[in-house]
Amino acid sequence: MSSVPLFALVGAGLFCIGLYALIVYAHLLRKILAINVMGSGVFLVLATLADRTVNAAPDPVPHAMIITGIVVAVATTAFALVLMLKVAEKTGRAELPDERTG
Amino acid sequence: MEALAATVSWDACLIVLPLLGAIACFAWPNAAKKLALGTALAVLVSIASLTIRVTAAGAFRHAVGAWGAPLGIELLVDGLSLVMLSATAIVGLAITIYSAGYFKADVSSRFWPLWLFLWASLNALFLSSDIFNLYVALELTGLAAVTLTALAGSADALTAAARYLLVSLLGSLTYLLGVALVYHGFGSVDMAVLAGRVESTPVFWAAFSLMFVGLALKTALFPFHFWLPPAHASAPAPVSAALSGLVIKASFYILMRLWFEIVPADYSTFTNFLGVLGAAAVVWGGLQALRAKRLKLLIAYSTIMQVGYLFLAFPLAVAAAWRGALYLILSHALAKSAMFLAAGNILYCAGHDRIESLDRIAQRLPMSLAAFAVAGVSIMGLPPSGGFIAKWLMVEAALKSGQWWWAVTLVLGSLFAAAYVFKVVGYAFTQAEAPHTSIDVPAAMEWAALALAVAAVLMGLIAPWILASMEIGRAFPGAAIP
Amino acid sequence: MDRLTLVLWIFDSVTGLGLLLLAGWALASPQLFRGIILFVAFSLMMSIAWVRIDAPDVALAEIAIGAGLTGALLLAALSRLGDSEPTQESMNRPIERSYRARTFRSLTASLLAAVAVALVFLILALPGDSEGLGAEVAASLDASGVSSPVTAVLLNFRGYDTLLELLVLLLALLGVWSLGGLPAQPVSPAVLVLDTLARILIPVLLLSSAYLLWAGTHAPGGAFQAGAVLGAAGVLLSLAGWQVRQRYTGVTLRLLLIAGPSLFLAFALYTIVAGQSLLEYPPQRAGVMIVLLEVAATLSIGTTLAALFVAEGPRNKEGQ
Amino acid sequence: MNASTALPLLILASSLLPGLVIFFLPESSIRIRTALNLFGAVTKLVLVAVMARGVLHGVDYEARMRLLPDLDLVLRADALSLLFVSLSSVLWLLTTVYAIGYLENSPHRSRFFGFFSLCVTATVGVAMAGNLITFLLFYELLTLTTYPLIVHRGTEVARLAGRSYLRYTIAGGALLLVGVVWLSTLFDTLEFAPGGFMAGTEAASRPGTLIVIFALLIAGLGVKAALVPLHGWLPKAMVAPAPVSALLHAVAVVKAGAFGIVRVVYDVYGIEFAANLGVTQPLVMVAAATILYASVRALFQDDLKRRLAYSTVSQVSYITLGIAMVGPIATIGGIVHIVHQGLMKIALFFCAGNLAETLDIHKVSDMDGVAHRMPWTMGAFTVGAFGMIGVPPLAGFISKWYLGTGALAAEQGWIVLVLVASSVLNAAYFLPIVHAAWFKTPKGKWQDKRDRQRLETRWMLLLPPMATALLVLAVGLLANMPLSPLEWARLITMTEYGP
Repeated sequence: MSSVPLFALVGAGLFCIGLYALIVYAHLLRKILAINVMGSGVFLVLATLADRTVNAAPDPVPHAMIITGIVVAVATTAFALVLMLKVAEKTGRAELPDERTG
Repeated sequence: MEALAATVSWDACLIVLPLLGAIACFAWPNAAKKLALGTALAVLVSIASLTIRVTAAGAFRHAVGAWGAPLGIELLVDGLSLVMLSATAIVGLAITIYSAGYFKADVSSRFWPLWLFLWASLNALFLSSDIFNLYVALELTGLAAVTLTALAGSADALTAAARYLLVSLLGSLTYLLGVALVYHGFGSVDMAVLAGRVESTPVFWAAFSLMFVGLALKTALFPFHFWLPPAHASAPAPVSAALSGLVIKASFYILMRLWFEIVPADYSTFTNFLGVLGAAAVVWGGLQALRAKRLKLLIAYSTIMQVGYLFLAFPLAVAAAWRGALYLILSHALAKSAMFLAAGNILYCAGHDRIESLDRIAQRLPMSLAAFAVAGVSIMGLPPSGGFIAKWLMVEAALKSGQWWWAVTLVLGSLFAAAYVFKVVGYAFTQAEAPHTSIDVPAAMEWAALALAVAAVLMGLIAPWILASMEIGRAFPGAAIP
Repeated sequence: MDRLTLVLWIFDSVTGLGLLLLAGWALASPQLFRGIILFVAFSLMMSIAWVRIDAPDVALAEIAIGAGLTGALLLAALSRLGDSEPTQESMNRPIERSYRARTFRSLTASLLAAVAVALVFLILALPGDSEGLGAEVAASLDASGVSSPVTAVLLNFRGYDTLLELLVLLLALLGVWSLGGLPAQPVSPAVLVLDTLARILIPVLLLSSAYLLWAGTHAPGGAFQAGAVLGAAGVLLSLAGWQVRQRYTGVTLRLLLIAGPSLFLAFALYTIVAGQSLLEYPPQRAGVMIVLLEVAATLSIGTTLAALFVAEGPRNKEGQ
Repeated sequence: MNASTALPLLILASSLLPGLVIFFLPESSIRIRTALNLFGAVTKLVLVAVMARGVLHGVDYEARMRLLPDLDLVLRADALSLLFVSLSSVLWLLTTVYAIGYLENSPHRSRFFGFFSLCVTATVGVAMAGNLITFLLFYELLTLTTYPLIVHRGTEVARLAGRSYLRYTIAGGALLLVGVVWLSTLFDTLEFAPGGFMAGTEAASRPGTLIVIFALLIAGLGVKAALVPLHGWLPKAMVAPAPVSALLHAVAVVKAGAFGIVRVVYDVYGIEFAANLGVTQPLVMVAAATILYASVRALFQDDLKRRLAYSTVSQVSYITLGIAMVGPIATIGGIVHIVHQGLMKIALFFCAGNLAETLDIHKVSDMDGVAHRMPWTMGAFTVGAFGMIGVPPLAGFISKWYLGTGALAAEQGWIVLVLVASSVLNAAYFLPIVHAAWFKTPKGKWQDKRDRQRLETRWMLLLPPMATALLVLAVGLLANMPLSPLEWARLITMTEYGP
């Protein structure tokens, strides 16, 4: 399949877009979204390249790894969101101080 | 019984037992303290048995699920992992004993399962030989560390925890991207298999750079250190001890493993760059520690400085330097934990840790101040402490390889360390006005801090044994000392 | 290039471009609410991509977890954030426009663009003939006890990863609870509609969960997807204003949460004491054991995900 | 473990263990603490006597422990270490007695005596160190254990003095460390040996490197030995309680520095090798400059302890001067001065402490007529001061005689001028004190203090200065008797220069 590496390239793009947002935006919710986008990018790179050999079943190992990664991502996202709410509750804003250092 | 002891895989016990302990603590919060202490002892027995086995029979690999690499995951038990596991066990035991007195009832029931999770994940990490499994272990470690940091509950702690979480996730994702490229470049995630396949191609170096950046973030190498001081300074004291003493070492350990096992050759531009970052960390951490107004912040900056030392081993590139770095990891684990525990006692007693008001507290807690000072001996690298052995080995490596400027950095670091340690210790002797109202500190908490500190100093006296142990199964790379 | 290939290539390109655009749009959206909706759309499109790269298991996981649960979590968090942050403007504060801030942003952007270009070149440079572990998995599949390769990897070949991953999930919940949990979600006004919907959907979800679990041994599906669907059922119930009876929120809840990890660990402990390799299945009983583990894992995953959504602290006092 | 291994360890333990126990004693258990202190000090003295006897009979005392794969920690008793060990154990006993009397009723005595014992342990360790790394270990331990003694009073001045002390000594320690590590990369051994371990080795052909290392080592040691310009901490450290000052000046810190210089010049480089490298002459110059500069500074100090401090700076450099002049006679003078300066200076500090403790006198200008109130103390002071000036037959005379004749023998006549000038200056800053104390009419507030006791002050304060003053007299009078410090110094010099 000639199109296969394409999604790997998209994955790399997603990683960089997510990283940019993580660095530039101050709001924690946006940062959490950014981390998720980055994660998707990494998973795409991991999976896409598993499928390069023509006429053979795709390599299941990366798929299993991605499922692992997706579960880890949802777990950390859930925790991060609650942490964000607690930060907002204590400080009045869902942001981190001195953003520029990050 | 003996037959059982011979067949039991103690390495797996180091992972499974604390996990079971964590779950049991979660299921029966009322018994959590006893369960945790029991788990700590069980882990200690396991590490002792494992040490005996490895010392007698050498390093070995453990194929999880009996599949073996590259299909399955393998655990690797050699001197390097053994040394890390032992340090974790010793510091872990002290933290467990300390925490039994430190936390109030309501926080206590939340603390124990999280702490045992952290301990288990560190053990899992030090045992793994599979770079994807290491990713999962890293996530587990990071998440446990963040939840523990947030346990303090203050605005500072929550903000620091949020920042720490984001950095930690960013670090693991970057690392994972590197893993993805390695897998696709070389078709395996097992280090031993990769060692045979990896070539010095652009793909490999890109993958390694990604993994490196991810791990350096988690290790808080300058300039990725920004998240560390607030997190380590605002976490509960026993947590700070674990974070500074153990958690940041975990990512550095992976870095060391990768460097030893699969990185094909040394590139001096790259390693010199790492050395420069390390030197910058030494200077920056030292200056900030001197400026710090709060004790725990000072200790946190000291950690940044000590991390800087570790990265000097890359440009030194001789086996002695790596031995020194590993020795530093060990002695720093003990000494820094002792410092944080001592600071925790002060905080517990006085309700604050402002350095300029320490004189009022010092009189009430001479043992904790002594623990801080004794740990300081190792942090400063004065003989006969473990820190001294580390510094000796690294300075020797620097002079022997003709790179005297790294020796200057190391010595400069010691001077910084002396300055900030004595900035604190000086207050132990000044005459204080009438002391504040204060809370009595349980004796176990004071003893835990002092015991770790004394261990850090005495560690220097068993150096031949430790040095021989750390290279079981794998000699460190780089030229031997001529 | 035949026509089908061309069509697929165009389809893939559109999907890929769509992913990039949706991601950028979601992150840059001035309103967080819209950002989250766009993110959910992004996740759905991701699952299309997963199908296109022959990863149906991942596609299922992505729909259930990435789009469904993550979306629900994000929206719930946003609605709770509204309580503590009165002004919409402060929350969606436009990004700073000072000279320094702009310089910083453009520097970051150009640096990351360079990284992206480098990554693209590297990916293109990857060897095309790297085989991965497909062949090894296929060779050992018969001995694994299941016929779905992904499940074989997850539960058997790399079962240890999965154990740790279950623990990550549990740890996240512990973390949420250790933060003190959150106050109960305000019941939404549309509760009646939701309630009716829930009454219809819950049985469907439970059924799909069971199906996914059963299918996992030989086809796409498995404990994670099944657990995610189960969790979704819990989320739906919670949204509809259903409350779990107090007597089930103590020990019972805890036991459900730890069922999967505990069974896994008990198995691990057994192999340790028996002097075997860690998590080594007896070949003839591997299939049964994997199903058992999956059932327990599904229950725990579902409960944990639902509990993460509810995010109320544990009710220790009543529980004991 | 046999006796020859155990003895050095026991000597260390005799002060280490009591020290560690004392830390944990409650403030109020005075008797146990006193008993432990005296028991430790007496035990050490006895053990040292046993060891001295053994060394005379040719027993080789050595305890070894592996520190690094290629480095040992070594404790060994040779003639030079025995000289220093004996000095420290004798003076430790006396100082302990003095300190018990001096600190009666003051706070934090457990802490004080704990560190006091550790400090002596470190000194004894320095003395018995058999190689450079062992020396370094105890040298740094000495830094750490004296710091709490200097800041003991807990005042702001004390804190600042402590800080200054640390700045100098920690930096010095760092230089020393670099020097030692560097040497270890060049040579197979770091063990002290008569004649040094350098001559004839491969690395000996790198004079540039060796000179740099020598500078590093001397700079590191010179801090404690208070070589100008590294002496700044010493006058400030005067805020410490009198027994600490006494110990610091006579035995522990400055002497450890001077002793280290002896070790480096003789047992690391070897005197001939060092002379050929051309490093001894600069050392002589520095020592001479220190002697003159510090003597001049001493002239202008009105604070008695500060005057004594500058005097120490000057007198300790006699040791360096003697050993750096290449020649056996001067060397004898330098080495014997390790003992002589210790005895004289400790007597003077005990006396100064007595004046401060009994009559609250701190300034030279308040001392008029004080000898009438405290004749015994001032008697001891006078002996010490005359000794310093070099009046025969006191200890200082012996040292100066050997130094002077040694200088002539080494064909460095100008040093005699330095010695003469120094003696004149010594006289100039000591004689007025002695004169004022004995012959001037009493004045000052101290006269109001009632003389309540039969003795002029507590016996525990009086005995140590008397004893040391007697020793000052004895080592001078009996200099040619067997076992006198001078004879030991001769013995040591013989081994270094060969028969």
